[in-house]
Amino acid sequence: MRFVARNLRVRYPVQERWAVDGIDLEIAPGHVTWLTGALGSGTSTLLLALAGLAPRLTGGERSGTVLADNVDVAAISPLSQGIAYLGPSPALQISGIAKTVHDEVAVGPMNLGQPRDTCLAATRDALERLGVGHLADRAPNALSGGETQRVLVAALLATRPAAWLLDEPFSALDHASTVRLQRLLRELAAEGATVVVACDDADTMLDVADRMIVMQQGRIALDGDPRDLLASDAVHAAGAGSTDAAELAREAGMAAPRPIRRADLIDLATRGRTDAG
Amino acid sequence: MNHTLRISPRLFALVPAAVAINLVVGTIVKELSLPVFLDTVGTVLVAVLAGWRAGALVGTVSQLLLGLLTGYQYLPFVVIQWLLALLASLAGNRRGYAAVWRTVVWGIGAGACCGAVSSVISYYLFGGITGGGVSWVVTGLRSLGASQPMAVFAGSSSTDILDKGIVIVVVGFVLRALPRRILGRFPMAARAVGK
Amino acid sequence: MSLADRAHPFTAGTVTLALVALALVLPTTSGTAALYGVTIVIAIATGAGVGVRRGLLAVLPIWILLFILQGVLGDAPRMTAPWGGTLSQPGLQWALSQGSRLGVIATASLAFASVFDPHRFLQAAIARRWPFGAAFLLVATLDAADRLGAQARQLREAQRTRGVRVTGSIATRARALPALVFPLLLASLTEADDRALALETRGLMIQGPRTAIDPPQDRIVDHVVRWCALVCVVLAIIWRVRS
Amino acid sequence: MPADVALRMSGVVFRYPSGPAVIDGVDFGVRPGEAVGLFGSNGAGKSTLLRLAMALEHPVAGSIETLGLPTAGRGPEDFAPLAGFLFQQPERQLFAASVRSECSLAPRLAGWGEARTADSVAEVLNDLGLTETAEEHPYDLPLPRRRLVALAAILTADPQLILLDEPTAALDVASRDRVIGVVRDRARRGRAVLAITHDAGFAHEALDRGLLLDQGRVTHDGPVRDVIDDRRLVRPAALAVALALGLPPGNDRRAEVAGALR
Repeated sequence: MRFVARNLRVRYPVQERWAVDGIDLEIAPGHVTWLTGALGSGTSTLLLALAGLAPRLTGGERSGTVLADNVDVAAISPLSQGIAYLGPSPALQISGIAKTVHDEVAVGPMNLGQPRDTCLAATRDALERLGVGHLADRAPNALSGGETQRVLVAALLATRPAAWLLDEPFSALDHASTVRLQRLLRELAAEGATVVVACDDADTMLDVADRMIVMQQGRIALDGDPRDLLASDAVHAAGAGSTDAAELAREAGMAAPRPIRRADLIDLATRGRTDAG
Repeated sequence: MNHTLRISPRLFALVPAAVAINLVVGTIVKELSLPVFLDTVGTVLVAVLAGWRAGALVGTVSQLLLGLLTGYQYLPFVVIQWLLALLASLAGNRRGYAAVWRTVVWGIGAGACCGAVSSVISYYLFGGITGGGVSWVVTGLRSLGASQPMAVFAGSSSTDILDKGIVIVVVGFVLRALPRRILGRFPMAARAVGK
Repeated sequence: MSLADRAHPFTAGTVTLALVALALVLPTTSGTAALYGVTIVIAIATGAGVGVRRGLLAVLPIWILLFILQGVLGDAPRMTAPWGGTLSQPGLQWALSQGSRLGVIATASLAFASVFDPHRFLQAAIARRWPFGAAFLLVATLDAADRLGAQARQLREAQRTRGVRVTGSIATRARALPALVFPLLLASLTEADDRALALETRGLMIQGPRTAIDPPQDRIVDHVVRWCALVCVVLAIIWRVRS
Repeated sequence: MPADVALRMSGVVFRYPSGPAVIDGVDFGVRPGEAVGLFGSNGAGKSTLLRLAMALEHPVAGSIETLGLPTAGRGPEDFAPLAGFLFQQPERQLFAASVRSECSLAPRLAGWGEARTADSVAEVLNDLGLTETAEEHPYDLPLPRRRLVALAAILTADPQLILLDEPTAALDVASRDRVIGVVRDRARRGRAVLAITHDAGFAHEALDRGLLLDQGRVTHDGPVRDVIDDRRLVRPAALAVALALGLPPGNDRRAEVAGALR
């Protein structure tokens, strides 16, 4: 699914400031696009606009256009157009009508009216692919934050969407689950899905994103290859954060381009030490 | 409730939350063993924020749920929820929540109306008995020689004025302390507090 | 699994509604008293016996008050009571008939509640193409009440760690009310928007036909029982209108 | 009157009625000026330990003293404001109409005068970078800021023992640095901190000591960097470089490592 935004501006009710203030953007399938920026930069609002949820559900105003495969996203319910949106607070997105995690994952296919055996097969595959099969009989309200997040991704996966719009999908995950979701996002893109992820953590997205977009006050400040941008000063200048190693290197006064991985920084530090020694 | 009645997603989210508020606030008050019910805060809140129809819907679903917990013998009192939703919404349109004294006035008015209607219901359907605090008041008045209708009316409306009155005053405090974000999403709330 | 658990959710619902309807329609005291007996038998036979105890607890206070207000303080003609005092003839009659009516309604509904599984009911509603909105609202409300209840318990602890006292004099307890209630209202109103988004993004607002994942079995016996219940009510209405 | 030990647990056993032992014989103490982390997988009993310290739960065996007071027979309100507790999703306990009034609740309930309350609130809001939003409604702030308000609301009554459950969860980087700063500052000023966290960066920068909990028993009690071993928690860059350069514990934080790299 191809997204095209033209002169997109979005504002919330009562707010004078435009949360998204003039964005032209094309997002192609087969890649993972990573949105980042300081608090209030507009990444969440852009995701909501791409999913057709802002302003229809959030209130406020939108000007300009957002097309998904040449259809304006404003009028449609995302899931029925093959768009899977995951919001920032997991617990609020549990359907509330499923007795077990298994039924929770089946909610999407159920609502789309797919044949029963298709629903059950898609549910089984999704549970297995997210590694949450062992939770199948648990009550959806009795899960930890991380488990809830993985179950929600499985629920969206069960509808086999063409596009993924994910807002902070790693926020509650432990290390093992983070690695599993990183791998899944790469696989989904490779299978031809369009994947857009808003995430505050550069280290998590470094090996997942093909394209990095840094937003500032509702506009796109940077758009390029993550590995180049993260090593440069541009990310910090745009108010966003680079990887842990690059930020440490910057605080140590190193000039750009700086090492962005922990191992590279250690090599630099120890080699520097032996040269001097 | 059929397909034609296009209920917005916001109402589908607000109604369950408001019914939950009715039940849970009622439980909190019972746990604090305070002498009131306060089990209609959700109904009044939604009636002000989204109109009396939404408030009535919250009241109706609350009554259906209550029936599952305590039995459907009190189902006829769902009429009180509709009346309260109407009055709460009316108060909202007339800036009734703009100040404490206004909520007290509207609270007493709404309590008296609800009391009157509930006494009619309990008189004809239950002979003035509804169980719970109000009935002991009624029995006391009867034994003092008050006539049956008089006792039932006085008993019901006095407890309802106290209960519904406090609910409207409480909702007044909440509405006046709402963040801009919620006031922006519910224009009727802004009018109710006179902003 | 008791009979009531295995029955189709609509069957248990129809039987309950029928008993309530009969309780409202049947005229004479002997009729409503007999119906109360029948209700108890049905509840116990179908494995919903706990409804009998709960129903009794719910209506006992009403029965006592009915007896005092109608029986003891009722109008003439009076009759001698076994302990020497006098009781009102019509009052007692009314108390017994109204009391048993309420007994039937309370027992039937609480028996139904004890076997009611909201998720099974929702699957049945989807399978029968009922309007999804109504069934969803009921089930989502039960879920919301559970979640808010848990949130209220956590909030009570959180506020106590900030020094809010929830026990003591009535004034102290009343002063605790804002700290124990307002956060729930603010959180609920703020989260209603996020919930609305979730209802949309999980596809719960789609208008099309839905698939029931594991619809409860609707056997022949279920249909028969439902029809019988309906017939009883119709007969009772005709009999009442004619007499 | 700070006790020589802010929190002491000896031989503590806890189980829910007819359930397995969640805490199965725990002995440890937290002294004023110490910032201690509680680590372990989900269900290891971390939250229960924090709740025991605040008298939200009581042990079936052993004894607990919070700020010198046995918790037996007492509730959390008896320890407020000397002990402060930050719950998960702390924003859910806010209800005042402005950040300032929310932060004034605990000091007022503790009977502080207006002036003393105002000073303490001003100081804490400044520490957490919330000064310019003091008159805003907490629910008008984005979620990370609202969480900082909840943290501020328990710090304004100057608790001697600060109990934190995942204090940096769902925070942006800037807010997280604020929390790190406040925890280190309170420890430096002689307060005791006990925090549950899965955030390796926060643990390394803000905490000194690490307690590892496994099935209700403390299996490790030592410098926090021992617990951040790339298996349980991925080491932040600063710690990894510090270990590579052989910097000793206590001299291995971000600022010192940046200096060493220059």
